[in-house]
Amino acid sequence: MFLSETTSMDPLFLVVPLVVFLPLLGILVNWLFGKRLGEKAIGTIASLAVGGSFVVSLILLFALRTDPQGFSVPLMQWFTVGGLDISWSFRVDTLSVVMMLAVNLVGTLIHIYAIGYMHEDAIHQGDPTRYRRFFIFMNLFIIAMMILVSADNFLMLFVGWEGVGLCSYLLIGFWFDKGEGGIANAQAGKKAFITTRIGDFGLLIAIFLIFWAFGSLNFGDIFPRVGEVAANHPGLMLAITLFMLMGVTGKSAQIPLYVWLPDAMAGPTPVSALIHAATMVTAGVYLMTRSQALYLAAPAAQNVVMWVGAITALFAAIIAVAQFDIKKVLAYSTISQLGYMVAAVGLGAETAAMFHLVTHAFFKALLFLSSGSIILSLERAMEEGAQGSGSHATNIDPQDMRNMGGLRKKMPTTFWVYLVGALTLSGIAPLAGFFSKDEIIAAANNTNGIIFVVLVAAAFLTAFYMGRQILMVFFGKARTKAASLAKESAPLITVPLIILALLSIVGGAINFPGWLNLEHWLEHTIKVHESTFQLPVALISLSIALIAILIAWLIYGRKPLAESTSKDPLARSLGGVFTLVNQKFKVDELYHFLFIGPYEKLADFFAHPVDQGFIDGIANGLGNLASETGSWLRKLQNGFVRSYVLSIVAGIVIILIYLLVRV
Amino acid sequence: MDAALIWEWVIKSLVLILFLTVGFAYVTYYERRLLARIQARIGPNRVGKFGLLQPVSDAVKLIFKEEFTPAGVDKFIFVLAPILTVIPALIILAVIPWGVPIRLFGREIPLFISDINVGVIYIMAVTSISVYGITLAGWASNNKYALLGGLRATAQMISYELALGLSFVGPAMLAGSLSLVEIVRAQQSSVWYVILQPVAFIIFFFASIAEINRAPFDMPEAEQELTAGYHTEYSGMKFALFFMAEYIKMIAISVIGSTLFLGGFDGPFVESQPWLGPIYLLAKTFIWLGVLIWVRATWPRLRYDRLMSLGWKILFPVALLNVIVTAVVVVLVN
Amino acid sequence: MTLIGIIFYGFLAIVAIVSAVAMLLNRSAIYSALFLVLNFATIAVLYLALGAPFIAFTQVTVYAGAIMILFLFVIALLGAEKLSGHEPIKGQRTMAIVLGLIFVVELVLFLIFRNQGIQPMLALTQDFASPQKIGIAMFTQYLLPFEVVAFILLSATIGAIVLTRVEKPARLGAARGKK
Amino acid sequence: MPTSFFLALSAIMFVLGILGVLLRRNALVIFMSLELMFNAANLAFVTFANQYQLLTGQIFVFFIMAVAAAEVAVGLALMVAIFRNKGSVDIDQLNSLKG
Repeated sequence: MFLSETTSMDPLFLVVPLVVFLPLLGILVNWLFGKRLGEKAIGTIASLAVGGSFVVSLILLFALRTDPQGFSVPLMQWFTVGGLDISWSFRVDTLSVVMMLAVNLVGTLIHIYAIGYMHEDAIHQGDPTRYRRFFIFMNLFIIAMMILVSADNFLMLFVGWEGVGLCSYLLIGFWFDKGEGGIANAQAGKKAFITTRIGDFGLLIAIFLIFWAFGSLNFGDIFPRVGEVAANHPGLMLAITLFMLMGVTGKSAQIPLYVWLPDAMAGPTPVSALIHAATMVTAGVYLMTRSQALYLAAPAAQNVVMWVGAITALFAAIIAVAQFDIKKVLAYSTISQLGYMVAAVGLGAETAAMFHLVTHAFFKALLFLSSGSIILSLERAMEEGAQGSGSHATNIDPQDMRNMGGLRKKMPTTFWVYLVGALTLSGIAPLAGFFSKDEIIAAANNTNGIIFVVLVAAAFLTAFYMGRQILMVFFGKARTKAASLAKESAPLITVPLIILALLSIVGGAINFPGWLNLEHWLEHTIKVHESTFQLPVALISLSIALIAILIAWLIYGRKPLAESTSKDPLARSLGGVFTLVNQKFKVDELYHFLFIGPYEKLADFFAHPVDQGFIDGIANGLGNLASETGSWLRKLQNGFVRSYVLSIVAGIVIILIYLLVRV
Repeated sequence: MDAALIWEWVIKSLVLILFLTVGFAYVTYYERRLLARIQARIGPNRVGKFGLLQPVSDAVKLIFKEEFTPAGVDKFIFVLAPILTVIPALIILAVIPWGVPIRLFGREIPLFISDINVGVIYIMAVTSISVYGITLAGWASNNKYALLGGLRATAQMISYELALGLSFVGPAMLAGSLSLVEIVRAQQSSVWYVILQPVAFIIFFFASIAEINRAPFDMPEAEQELTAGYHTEYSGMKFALFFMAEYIKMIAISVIGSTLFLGGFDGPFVESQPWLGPIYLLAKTFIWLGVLIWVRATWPRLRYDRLMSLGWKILFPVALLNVIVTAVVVVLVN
Repeated sequence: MTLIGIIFYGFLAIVAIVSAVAMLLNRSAIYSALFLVLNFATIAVLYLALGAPFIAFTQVTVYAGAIMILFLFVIALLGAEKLSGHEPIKGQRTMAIVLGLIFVVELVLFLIFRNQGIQPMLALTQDFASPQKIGIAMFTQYLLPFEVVAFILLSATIGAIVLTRVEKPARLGAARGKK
Repeated sequence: MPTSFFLALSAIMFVLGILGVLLRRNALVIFMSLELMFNAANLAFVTFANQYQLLTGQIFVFFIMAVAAAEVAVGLALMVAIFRNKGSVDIDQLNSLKG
């Protein structure tokens, strides 16, 4: 079950450090020589680095087939402090290799896509000099992610955890000088960083508690002893898991810390695809899956996890319905899908969570990248329109779905892959999303009826908003000049999309009941209870999805939006409710009112009355005292040497008087 | 206090001063005659037999000349300067022994005025004092030529004083004493130091010429540039004093040089015949003076910067080296 | 102590003080310098009386012969004998004189009350301060200070040269360099 | 002759030197006053050397003389430099550093 420290290790396992060092090599090459290399070369090097990582993951997969127990491959001693002995070692087991494969596969495709995307994006956004930096950050992210998933102890995992957070911050704020007021993007990055930091604080406390409880941070030392420790300190296990959940809500964008993810769409689209859909945000799910033993020891925590995930899934799905920004819809969709995964973990269906994680990586990356293709196309069209008319073109928002429409004909490839992605997400059989999502819903059905209802409702909304999106974007007629001028993107962009579309179609096969079977695969690492394919559940969810798509067609397909300024049909019928949902239930405002506002007031209190008034008053007062004394004493320095001598002589005379008087 | 001792001092001092003043007069005669010979002339030969009374007539002329004090001079210092110039010249020989002690009127009379154990330093002190007269004369005259001459003289004398002082050190080290009486005695027992200290001797020779501002080092009174240097404005008796001081200094350095390097009063039979001592010393002085005049007649004047660099860059280092070598040799030999 | 001695020393002391006062009061720096030379000479004689002939003649050679000549030289060179203008510092003169008087009084009181050594001058042996003894002391017991002083002299020499050097025109320097 | 006679002379000369520094404006004369003070100190040294039958006092005087010579060389060089810049040796004109 757990890592064996046996001596007979397949030498193939020893390649595992390369998953980190190949991207590092890519960074070094781009960093040192990138200035002289062209855009293509930089992108190719970065992609090759990640691709190499993927190949290494495949090798590991191959190695694991013969020896599925997995190994811990030590690289070096990191540090030893007292009883804390941390070594830098890679854990190669079925779970981590699944993560590696998913991350590196999607990462490679996104890197390739980014070569084309960033080239055009640089043209439109006017940032050619940041091209190299983009790929360096991307590779850095892959490194951090690899550290995270291959960590053999909680501290290393935390290093990767923070590393991906850092890269997320850097990449969200990649266009730090753009956005509303020139700082909105930078603030989005800041928001993401701070919000996830709040969660990281919880994770850190969890790690402290783990060390306190187990005296070690190595997975291999901790998990076998969970039962024994939990028996002694039942409350402690609850605390550990709940604090860990806090970290998960931050990183995996769950209620209440999800608010950063929609804003994170300020980053370039490949970033959204890679980090905020496919990989980093799933780190929380991975963490909880990895720590399954702990959660099993704390059933209360498991319940909390379940509820958090389910509510997030529904809540985000509701918000997604009323969004107009093409990427925001996908962002809330991501939150919603992450909610499914978290709920799955809470339901004890970790394999389902991992399954959904992998398929979600495929289709959500596909959707994001496709939306990127659309955005690029609109931007390019905007520029062409501006040149063609020679007049001051209206600057439309290229991400607003109301500004699109009728793109089906203009961008056929994008349309078809987008359709595949949307259907997969909606859970239409036999695409990948159907199987994975269905497994979670089935698990809910087995466990908790309310959760089941919530998840099904969320699935309904998912299908609905994806239908709404497809219909708004691709059907109807072009609502803006830019949309009418849109053209299909270059092959460098479309080819990765096609590959991802194929993966989305066939991805379900990895846990096809009775076939490849992810479950059996993961069994070597975590506890798995067999899931069964429940036909009624599958039928319910499928029909729900189909109904939702139908409703979407009824609302948006029959009578498409006429103008980019015309009101959403839902808004017409729902009125204030739609506006509220469109404004994301005003959660940001609520947080601002509850936390940020008071915090700012407190900061202002410390900044102005305390710091500027009191502390500066003391400092300035002392300074003024010295200055005043100095300007008074200055008069003594009259520049006349003889005057100084006079005072010296006076001193001598006084000393002599003292010597005389002193008997 | 012993009255006889006081009388002895007074008489010895009078003899010395008389010797110097008369000597001064006849050194001028000696110089003029010798220069004339060298320059294939005859020289003064009208007043008295061979012109021997010429100095007397010169003195009379100078004494009766009008004392002219230019406007704008600082009168006190203008008068003080020539006096200050003469006095050191007169007292510098107080530590020089003239001969072996003689017995007269039943008492042992040493033939020197004072034998102090820092005789060489005494000479140095007096030499350095003698600069004052010239400097003050140059300043007090309120004349730029005079001032320049005075300043030049000061710089030159201070510079060469170093080499001069260091040239004293060699003989002093060999003799193991700073007393000139001891130095002469040491030469009597060994050889004259001109043989043991040739370098010091040469340095002494040139530095002393510079010290008394004689050709070829007579820069302070270089007629072509500065008319007559520091004594441009002087006339009559005051000029005579400067004149006198210069020639007395000539005698003085001849005597000192003879004492330090040529054995002083030392000579054959001087122990048995004490009266030979002063005569030997006189003869050596006479020859030394002749050489000085000869040098003046032969060598052209140095340019001022050459003069300074000769003093600082050649004589001073060589003298220093000589001191070091001598010290090492003295230590090794003993 | 004989009467002659008292007269002799009293006379020297008066000369020393008067010359110092004259140096202090004389308007002309040249006269000040000359009075100071007189003072030094007087002190030198007192040194002789105190059994320090070596110091006495060194005093004449160094102070009178070198230092004061340099003073005269600089005064004459700069033409800085006299200054015009008035005392610019208010109260300086009064305060100075008052402090000076207090100082003297204090020192005298000190001599009377503190110094037990109102002793007669001691008769010294002939070779108490002979050049040999001074030399031996200087080169054995006080060798380090001696070397330090030598170093100070050297650095002062260099310092004086650097301070008074006038930058020569480049042409002259180049010509000299060629030679 | 009591040694305190010489000490008193030394003290008076020292105070006169101080007064010279305090009263005169000519930097050269101030410098001379310093020398006078040195001399007063030297006299005290020699007097004590006599009283305590120690050569140390005299040797110290010798060192003082050497240092004074060095000091005068540098000091006068400074005077010349100052005169070149200011055209005067009035020490009260050197008050650029007044507060």
